[in-house]
Order: sequence, then structure tokens, then C-alpha cells
Amino acid sequence: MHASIGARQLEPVGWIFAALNLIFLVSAMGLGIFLVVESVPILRLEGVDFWLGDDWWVGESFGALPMICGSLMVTGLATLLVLPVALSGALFTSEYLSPPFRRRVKGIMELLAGVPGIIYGLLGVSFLTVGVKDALNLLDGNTLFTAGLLLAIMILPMILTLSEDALHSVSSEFREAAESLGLTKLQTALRVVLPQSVPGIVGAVLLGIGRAMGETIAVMLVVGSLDRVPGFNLFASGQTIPSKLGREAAEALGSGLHWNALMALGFTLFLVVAILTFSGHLFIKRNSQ
Amino acid sequence: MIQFKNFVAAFGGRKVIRALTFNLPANSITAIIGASGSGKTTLLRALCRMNDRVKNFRVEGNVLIDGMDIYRPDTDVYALRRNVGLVFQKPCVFPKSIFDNAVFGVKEKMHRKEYPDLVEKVLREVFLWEEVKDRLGEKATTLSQGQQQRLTLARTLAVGPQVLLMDEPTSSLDPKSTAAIEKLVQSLKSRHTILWVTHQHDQAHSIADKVLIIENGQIAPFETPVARPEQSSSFTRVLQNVQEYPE
Amino acid sequence: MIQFKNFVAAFGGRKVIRALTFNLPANSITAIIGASGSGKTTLLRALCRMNDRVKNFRVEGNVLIDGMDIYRPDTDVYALRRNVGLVFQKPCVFPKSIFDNAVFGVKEKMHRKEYPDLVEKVLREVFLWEEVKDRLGEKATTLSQGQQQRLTLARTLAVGPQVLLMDEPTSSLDPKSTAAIEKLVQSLKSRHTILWVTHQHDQAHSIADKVLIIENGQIAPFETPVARPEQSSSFTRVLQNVQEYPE
Amino acid sequence: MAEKMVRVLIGCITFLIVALLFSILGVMLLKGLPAMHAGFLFEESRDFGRAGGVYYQSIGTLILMGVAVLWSLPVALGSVLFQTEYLDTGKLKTFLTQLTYILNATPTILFGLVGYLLFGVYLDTGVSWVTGSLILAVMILPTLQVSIREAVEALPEKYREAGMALGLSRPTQIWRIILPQSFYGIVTGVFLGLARAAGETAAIMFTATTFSGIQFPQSFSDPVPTLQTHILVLAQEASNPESIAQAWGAGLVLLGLVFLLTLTAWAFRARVVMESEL
Amino acid sequence: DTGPRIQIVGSTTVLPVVSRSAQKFMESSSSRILVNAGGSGVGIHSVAGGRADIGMASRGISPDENKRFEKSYLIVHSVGLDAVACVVSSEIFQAGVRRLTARQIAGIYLGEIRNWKEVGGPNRKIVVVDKERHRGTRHVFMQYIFGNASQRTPGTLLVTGSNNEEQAKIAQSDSAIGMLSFNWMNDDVKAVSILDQGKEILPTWEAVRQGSYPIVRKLNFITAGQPKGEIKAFIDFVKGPEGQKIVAESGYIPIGNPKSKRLN
Ligand SMILES: Nc1ncnc2c1ncn2[C@@H]1O[C@H](COP(=O)(O)OP(=O)(O)OP(=O)(O)O)[C@@H](O)[C@H]1O
Ligand SMILES: Nc1ncnc2c1ncn2[C@@H]1O[C@H](COP(=O)(O)OP(=O)(O)OP(=O)(O)O)[C@@H](O)[C@H]1O
Ligand SMILES: [Mg+2]
Ligand SMILES: [Mg+2]
Repeated sequence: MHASIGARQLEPVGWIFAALNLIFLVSAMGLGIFLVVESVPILRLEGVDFWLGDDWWVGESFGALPMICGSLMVTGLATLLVLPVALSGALFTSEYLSPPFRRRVKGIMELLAGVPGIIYGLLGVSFLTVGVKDALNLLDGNTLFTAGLLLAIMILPMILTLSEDALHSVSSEFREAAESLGLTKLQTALRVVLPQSVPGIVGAVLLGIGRAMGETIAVMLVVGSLDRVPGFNLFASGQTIPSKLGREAAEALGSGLHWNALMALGFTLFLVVAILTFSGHLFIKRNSQ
Repeated sequence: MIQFKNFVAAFGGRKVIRALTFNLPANSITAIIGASGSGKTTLLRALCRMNDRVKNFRVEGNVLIDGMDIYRPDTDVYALRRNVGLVFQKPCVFPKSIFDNAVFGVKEKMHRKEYPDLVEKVLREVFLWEEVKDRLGEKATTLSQGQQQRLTLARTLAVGPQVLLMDEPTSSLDPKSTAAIEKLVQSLKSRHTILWVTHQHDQAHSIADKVLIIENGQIAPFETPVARPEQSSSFTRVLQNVQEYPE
Repeated sequence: MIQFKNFVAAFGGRKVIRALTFNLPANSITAIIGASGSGKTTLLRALCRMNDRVKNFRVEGNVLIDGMDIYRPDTDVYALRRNVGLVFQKPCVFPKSIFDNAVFGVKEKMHRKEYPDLVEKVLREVFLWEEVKDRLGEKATTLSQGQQQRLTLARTLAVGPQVLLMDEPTSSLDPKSTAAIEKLVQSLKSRHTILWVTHQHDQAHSIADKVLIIENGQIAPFETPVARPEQSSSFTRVLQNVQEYPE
Repeated sequence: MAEKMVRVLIGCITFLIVALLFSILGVMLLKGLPAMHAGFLFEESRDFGRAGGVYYQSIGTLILMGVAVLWSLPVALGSVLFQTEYLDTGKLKTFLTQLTYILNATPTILFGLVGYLLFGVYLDTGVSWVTGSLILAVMILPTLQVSIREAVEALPEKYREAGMALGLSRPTQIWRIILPQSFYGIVTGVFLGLARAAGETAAIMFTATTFSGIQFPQSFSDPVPTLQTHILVLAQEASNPESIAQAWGAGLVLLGLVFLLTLTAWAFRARVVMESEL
Repeated sequence: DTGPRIQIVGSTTVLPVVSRSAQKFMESSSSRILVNAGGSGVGIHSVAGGRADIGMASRGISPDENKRFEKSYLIVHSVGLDAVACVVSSEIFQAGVRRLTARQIAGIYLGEIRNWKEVGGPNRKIVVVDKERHRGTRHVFMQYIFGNASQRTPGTLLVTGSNNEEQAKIAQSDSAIGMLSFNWMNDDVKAVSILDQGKEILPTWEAVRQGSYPIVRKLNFITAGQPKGEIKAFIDFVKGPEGQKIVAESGYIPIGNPKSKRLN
């Protein structure tokens, strides 16, 4: 009864916080509602075929499957590439490095998290595509793989620094307790520190994945932008939802079926992310039990 | 057998332990008493190198356990700590189930099937089994302070160290549990070397083979035959020294 | 004046305190003893509504302080907690300087210039001043456990509560400091209503006007005239009840 | 010994990460330095990037990023504190958390387009830096929120309890315990948010920026030139090497600005964290 | 600078011309010209919505837009021309592919021809680079090759947007084909001539100047209704000699009397 903290217990400051929270809620919901409303016409016209269709040709048909596949593959690849690397880095920085070195590495990461997406895009065009092409002996370097790799590099500093924060914020009491039982540093890190920082790490990873999912310019410049269901071939060009939006949205602005279709793409991304975060949440829940 | 040779422990410039030279025989119980802030905890932590993490902590002199200097650079600290179990003054249980806490330090070598038996054994030893046997899966953080204190003791016992360092292990226990723990420790004497920090002088004298008093970072040893403190005139003297209540 | 009327406190399904009906007169010291895990801490925490944040905690019945039910929804919990000071069993100092810790709970109303005097006053009261006066700017977390315990007591005193709840405040203190704190508490009696949890029965009986024993979530009160326990036959009976050492 | 091997392995990985990221900086330097003539930082851009510098673009970028963080930080802090300190764990809290992540993954161009339709078309506020900073603020909100929430939630419960027991009101607890103790994380969030804002081109191109014609905004309804759009336009349509070099130079300046802000915040953080002695 | 303010928004292709012209124009005028990128679509949309005075577009107004913005009386003013060439990677050019028939190009884009050796080049797969569908470049190119501005091209491997992007992709590849404005050709990206019904169309400035080059598109200004005042003055300025000089300097082809201009 008393334990539930209801609105009646809010003091003035609490109301301010609630109002600020409302701003956030309204902007996020507003964006979502806008997307839903704008995508109604195309969804009404195409129904599920919008998501299952593999042909996107303005004026004829709008099938989002190539973009959905592309987005999932690129993001999945980026996550796969970045996770082990970022987590090892975070673990090493938090558990093994001495404070001055830790500060230095963190500093570099924080600086690099600040490299703008457009710069990654330019670097990707200038170096990564050629590098991938030569290294893998491909016909061309503008592939889903390149995009995934670029995204992995891009989100690495952010994931690393945030997961490191999560690891580091575990009270050292626990580390001491574990080490006094004779656990090695690594065992302590894996059995005590890591489990306790799982929520923080999942948060960091979700933030990174989200960033990767939504990245427009950098992906657009290296992914090849070909609307084609890529199958399971990562080494071919493809298209992601944001890059599709980046290429066409400004042209189609405002109204018309093309615009609706693009907004439906945005809405689709919303859904995908919702599913992802929901599973992430479940993961935390299961893990905390 | 633990030997201190001219041992000094300091935080930065402040020497907490100064020039300690001293032997603790194997299979004995030694009690340490001393004012709050006199360096008892520091001494215990130094014995299993828990202060390695503390930045400005440094030691001088030697500490030998079974003839091996534990501060030699090539010491395997993990093996050392498995051999020298420390029960903290401020119990710190992991935010896991009671069961998991009890077996936390057990080496992977042991088979998981043996865990339940081990848990029951150690929890019984620390007199906690009856209280928690129905809620082994609950989080250990929901236990009361005294229960947590016994759980951390059980956790250490499960590792099976040779040397047991206990930092006021009965400070938050009721007399019944305290007596049980005291009895347990006395029964452990045959297998372990035990160092016991306490503030209760009668407790120290009733269980220990030897009582040390830390003062100004140095030790004034009192060999106490297993005798009730009331019967020992030397102890009365000690008490008078220490218990100089401010009136 | 604190009144419990049919007070029940439970975590989920497990009732820790059951149907407690009881009065504590103002300006008195009441000691609470009881086995580890019997609900003493829960009782104290319930008195200043510290368990509001605990998810599955619930209470039934009433607790009145000066006639006001503290569990009424419109209670100002912050004012309540300033009025009812709780000294934790497990001291938790903030990772700030010793000085900052001592004045942490002081309302902003007080002028900063008065802080040094206040700090000296409360630290002297808890018998810590001499030990830390040269290092007030150092982190409080570097203090020993006993020092931290006294610091948290000082921190609470600085707020100036009317009711003082002390959860084993001397558990990690040496006899000297313990005696000092006991004396302090006795001198505070004239201004405060004090609830003191302890495991040491002689301590309980020597300082308290009244000793309560918690058992199975219920209270068996023993009115104890200010008398040495050794001289009280009723107390001996109690002791025998409780200290039934397992042999 | 497995322990050692793992340690060496993850140490190497960390080293490689640092090296990789350093090489990115190196490349930026190599590419951008040719544009760095004496006046690059303090001159106006001329002749479609063939001459001059990026002075006003830098100022515009700073204005947009700074103001966006100013809008966003209170909202992020307030909503996180509301969620962690005032709301019980429950459906609403879960929902709000998830919303944060969804918002975070929204492609920035959507913010730009929706912002264009909302501000430009429906509200008809025109192209202005205020609009742009608002859109950026919403865009970096999730980044700030997640980092702040993590910092706040990582705070051990015992500190809150100790504060409660002293009778500190909730605002006082927030002000004296939670904010100081999570200050480090909050600053991290601000870095990441700033970075995000700095990287965004698509979101502000239709609502806040101008390529040329305005130097310094005279009013709230003026657009600003920014480095981001400058780079984008030059990189897309400049056919002569001077202009392309200027695009890289502008990239280097952008990077420099982000770094400068980060370093400032760092110094600030170092001081405050020392004070709160985290 | 209290004079009137002119807002110009739209295609990045036209932007270099406008940016330079505005700079020049403002030297002798009190008006302030704000130029911003955004793409042809945004340009047209903004003009129709009254949020900009001039829209820049590298294409015409689509029928759909015409219908939507009927009430705005959109008027198109051409200010220059852009010539689009079929380009190949320099490696291919060096290997001997100097000319392609329109049919061969069509075959490549349709995916029927997949290897350079089928058109007299080295034995290497073709990297077919297409442009975003709405790009003016693609419109005129496809119109010429297929007779259909929005021809589907199943042979495509990459899609690019801006000139620089396409240039970079073709330059990085050693077997690419694409379409590109003249001004972006360099050592790595070479234009081939197109054989059409026995006639060889050389991709030279000379041919464009003489008006014989067929693949050209218009760079347009869009206004809502007839422009007046300073807006008209600016459009006239760009169409006038000084503006046309800038058009030429920006790598496009002036309109009007082509013979009076010297191209690069
Ligand atoms: N948050 C919680 N959730 C569930 N059970 C709890 C929680 N906190 C305490 N308990 C249980 O309630 C009982 C009483 O705990 P409490 O801390 O009040 O004991 P105590 O009398 O203070 O013991 P001690 O002397 O050991 O400190 C114990 O069995 C404990 O396990
Ligand atoms: N990390 C540290 N940095 C600096 N000083 C420290 C540190 N840890 C302990 N000290 C100081 O060293 C002295 C001894 O501390 P220690 O914890 O060993 O005392 P103790 O004898 O265990 O006291 P108690 O009975 O109160 O637990 C104290 O003055 C304490 O303030
Ligand atoms: Mg100690
Ligand atoms: Mg308790």
C-alpha cells in the first residue's frame, strides 16, 4: 500500500521531473504516431506484401524485404564483430589497467566516440571499400560486409566506454570478497563483476546496435545501395532501411505513395528495434534472477 | 606456522603496523585485540595480500607462511588466498542465491553434484542451516547481518583454507550463535591455524591459545594458558591497561 | 512516546514481526536483544520507514510516534526520518571527506561557518575526534570499521533527531570506545527517546531502562530497573533462556 | 597458463583497438592537413570551397551542438531521475526504457524529415538554428538518457539508504548523493550526445542550415552554416581538388571541435569528481 | 545587410553555381541570398510551400509534383546544361574499350552482358554502377539509351547518388561502367564515345558546344509564379553573362549562345 510511490507523493521537484519525462514521452510517441499515420496508406494498399515483397520500384511496387534483410544483416554483423572486441577491451581496461592507463584509454575512447558519422563515411569510401575488395578479392568493395565492418568500428568506442563504466561501477567490495576466496582476477571478473554489470552492458550494446541500425550516411556510402534480397551473401551489395531513406526521402518529401512507403520503412525499423529491445529486456530479466 | 619479521605496513606515510616480529605456531588459535583503528584489520589483510589493490599501501620486512615469504614477487597470490581464508569484518555477500554464495569459492574441480552436501555441511557448521534451509534459492542479500556474517564464514570454510583469518566474526551475532561459532573454531584448531580478531576480551581469552594486543602498531604478546580470564591475574592486568574507561 | 499497535511487518509471505503491541515511553533507553535474524533490524527500519523502497515489504497495524501514525499516506517521511535517526548496523559512509560525512545530513539552513564547530562537537561526542582531527579532509572510506561506525553515529547526531534508533552501534568497537558510547547514550536520554539493538546482554541491562527480547517476531518485555544484571534474578532467568548454548 | 593467455589476448585486443582508432586520427590528419592554410580556421568559405576557410561553419556547428545539449540535458536528466527515483519498477518504467532505445535507433534522416514537416510545414517557423537544435536535442536524447540512467542505477543502494536515514528529502538526495556520485557517467553521456549531434547532417539539413549567405545568426529565425553540411555538399559536388581538400579540412576541424569540447568537459569532470571523491 | 532576403534551396548539383553566383551578386546588391542544399525534391516542395523563393532542381517537375502543386504555378527557369557521358574505369579504357554501342550499354545495364570481353575488353566481370532513380543524370542517360527515363536495370551492382560518389566508385574499381557529368572525368574515370546507328558520338566539350551531343539535362530554377524584384534580378543575373561564366567555371554548359563562351 504505502510502498507504491504514486503521484500524490510528488514534491515540486518531482513534478518538474515528471514534466521533463513527459516531454521525452511526447517527442518519442509523437514520432512513432507520425510514422504510423504516414504509413497507413501504403500498408492499406499493400498489406503484408509491403514487408514480404522484394521489389521496390517507385510507381510500381513497394517491397521492403531487401531493406529489412539488409538492415538485419549489417547490424547483426556489426554486433558480432564488435561484441567480443569491445567486451575484451572493456574488461581489460576496467580490471587490468592501472588507473592512469585506464583514464587514458577511456579518454581515447571518448574522443573517438566523437568522430562524426560523416567522417566515418568518407573514410569508408576512401579506404575501407578498397581494402575489403583487395583483401577478399571481390568484384567490388561496396558490400553489406563493408557496411557492417564500418559500423562495428563506428560503434566500438561507445560500447566499449559504456560497458567499461558498467564494469567499473561494480563495488570493489565484491572484488575483494571474491579474491579473498582465492579466485583469480579473471575468475573474479567473469563470475562477480560481469554478472553484476550485465544490465549496464546490455544497455550499452543496445545503444550501440541502435546507433548502427539507424546510421544513415556512413552506411549509405559503402553498402552499395542495391535493393535486392541479399540471401545469405554478405559480400554483395545491398541496402539498409536508413540508407534507403537517405537516398530517397528528400526527393519524395511530404506526400504521395512513395513518401508513405518510406515512412512505412521507418515504422518498420521502429518495430524491429522494439522487438530487439524487448528481447534485450527479457535477457536482463532472466539474467537478474 | 606464520612468521612476521620486522613487518611494517603503511598507508602512504602513515605506518599502521610498525616493526612486528612474531611467530604464530600451526594448529593454534591466536586472538588479536586492540582499540578501534589500531591496525588489526590491516594486519589480517596483509596476511593474504588483500591490500595489493590499495594504491598507497606498502609493506616492509617479511611475512613467512610455512617458510615461504608471501610478499615475494613470484608468489602465486591466488593459491595463497585459497590457503589463507579471510572472513571480513563487514560481511559482503554476492547478490546471488544463498546456495551460490556458499559454494562460490569452491574450485571448479569439485563436481556439481557434491555441492548440495557441501552447502549443508558448511551451513550447519556455522549454525545457519536451520534458518535458511528452506530458502537456499533466495538472494543472500535479504539475509540479516548476522546471517550474512555466518554465510561469509561458511563460504570461506567451503574453500578449505589452512589458515583462517577471522575479523570479528561474531560481532553481529547473538550469544547463542557466538558460542556455536566459538565451539566450531575450537574444533577447527586441529586442522587449521587460526587468527581471530575480537573486541571482547573474555572471548579472546576463553578460546585462544594466545592473545595479542595491538597498540600503536606494535604487539604486546601475552601467552595465556587455556584458562578463564577471571582466573588469570596477568589478564586482569591487561584488562586494566586496555579498558581504561574514560570517566 | 512510540506505540506499536498490532504491528506486523512481512517480506512477501514471511512475517518477520507479528502482531506487536507495545509502548516506548519518551526519554528512555530501550534495549532490544534477540537472536540473529529475529527481526530487530526490520523493526528499527520500519520505525523510520526505510523499507518503503523494498518491493515486497508490507506492514499491518499501526505505529504511532507522539500519537501520529507514521504509516499514514500523508506522512512527511522526510520530516519523520529527520526526527527519527537510524544508525545502521553496517556503517555506510559516503565516499567523501570525513568532515563532509559528519555534516552530511545537516539541513541547508545552518550556515557553513558553523560546520567546523558542529563537526568537532559530534565527533567528540562519539569519541572519534582525537583519532581523526588531523585528517578531516581524508576520505571517510579509509577509516577502520569501528571508526566508520562512530562516524555514522556522529552523522546522525548532527541532524538532531528526537528518536535515536541504534542498530548494534558498538558491535565493532573496542571496550574503551564502547564504554564511551554507552555513556554518551545515557547522557542523551534526557533529550531523546532511544532504541538500542545489541547482542550483549550485560550491555543491554546496564544501560537500558527496559530490555525487550524479540523471539519469533514477538516481544517478551522485561521491565528492568536500572540495576546490574548480575544482581537481578529475573535477568539471570532471561539469560538462561536465551543463552542456551548448544553443547 | 590460461589466465595469463587471456590477459595477454585481451590486452592485445585493447591495444589493437587503440591503434586502430589512432590510425583513424592519423588518416584524418593526413587528409585534412593540406587544407590547413593560415586562414582556414578564421576565414569565410569562398568560391564553393575553393578558397577561404570554415570560420562561420565552425561557429554554427558549435552553436547547434551546444544548444542541442542545453535543451537535451535537462530533459534527459529529469526523465531519468523521474524514472529511477520516483517510479516503481513496473510496466511504465519498462516501457519508457524501451522507448529510449527505439528513439535511439531511429535513422537521423527521419528526425530531419519529420522536423521539416512539423516545424517547416505545419508550424512554418522557417529554417533556423533554434529549430535545428531542437531536432538535434530530441535526437541525442536517448544517448544521454542511457548513459545517465546507467550511471544512476549503478549507484549502490546503500548510499541512498544512508541518505534517507538522515532525513534528506528526495530532491536533496538527488542533489547531494545521486548527482555527485553519477557525475562521471553524466559527463560521458554528454560526450556521446555531443558526438552524435556533431555527426548529424541529415537531421538538420532541411531545417537549420544554410550552405552560404549567412555568416553569424542575427536572430532566432536565422539558419547557420555548419561544418557537417559543408562537408557533405563539398564531398558530393565539388569536382576540383581544392574543394575536396577543404571537405577533409572541414572534417578535421569538426573532429577538432568535438575533441576540444570533450577535453573541456574532461577537465571539468576531473575537478568535480575529485571534489565528490568518487 | 538590411535588404531583402532570398532563400534558395534544392539540388546539390546546381548548388555550386548558385553559391558562386550569389557571392558575386551580393557584391553589387543589398539583398542577402541564403543557399542551402537538400535535393531537388526539397527544393520544389519548399518553393511550392512558400518556404523558399527559388528552388534548385537538376531535373524537371514530375507529373506527380505538377499535380500536387498545381495551385502554386511552378515555373521552371533553365540556367545551364549538364552533359552526361558513359564512363568506364581507366583500366578498361586503357585495355581498349574506347567506344560502345547504345545496344551494348543497354545490354550491360540489363544484365545480358556481364564480362568486358564481350564488348572487346579484358576478361573481367563488369561492375555496373547505376544512379539513384530520381537523379536527373539517370533520367537523361536512360532516356537516351533505352528511350525510357525510368528503365529498370537488373544488371546493376551498385547504386550511387552524387557525382563525386559515382566518380569515386568507378575510380576505385578497375572494371566499372557508369554515367557521369563531364566535369568529373579524370585520369581514373574515362568517357567512352557512343556508337549510335553508325554515328560516333564523341564525349567532348566541342561536341556539346556545337549542340550535337545528345545526352544533356537542364539545371533549373523553380519559382512559384513569375519572379519579381530581387528574385528576378538574381535569376537574370545567373542567366546573364556573368552568371553563365560561373556556370561554365562550375563545369556545366551555359545556355543561350554557346559559341560566345570558352569552355575549359
Ligand atoms: N529484504 C528482505 N527480503 C526478504 N527477507 C528479508 C529481507 N530483509 C530481512 N529479511 C529477513 O527477515 C528476517 C529478519 O531480518 P533482520 O535483519 O531484521 O534480523 P536481525 O534481527 O536484525 O538479525 P541480526 O542480528 O543478524 O542483524 C531474517 O530472516 C531475514 O532473512
Ligand atoms: N585504505 C586506507 N588508506 C589509508 N588509511 C587506512 C586505510 N585503511 C585503513 N586505514 C587506517 O589504518 C588504521 C588501521 O585501520 P584498521 O582497519 O586496520 O583498524 P582496525 O584495528 O581493524 O579497527 P576496527 O577495530 O575499528 O576495525 C586506521 O587508522 C585507518 O584509518
Ligand atoms: Mg577492523
Ligand atoms: Mg540486524
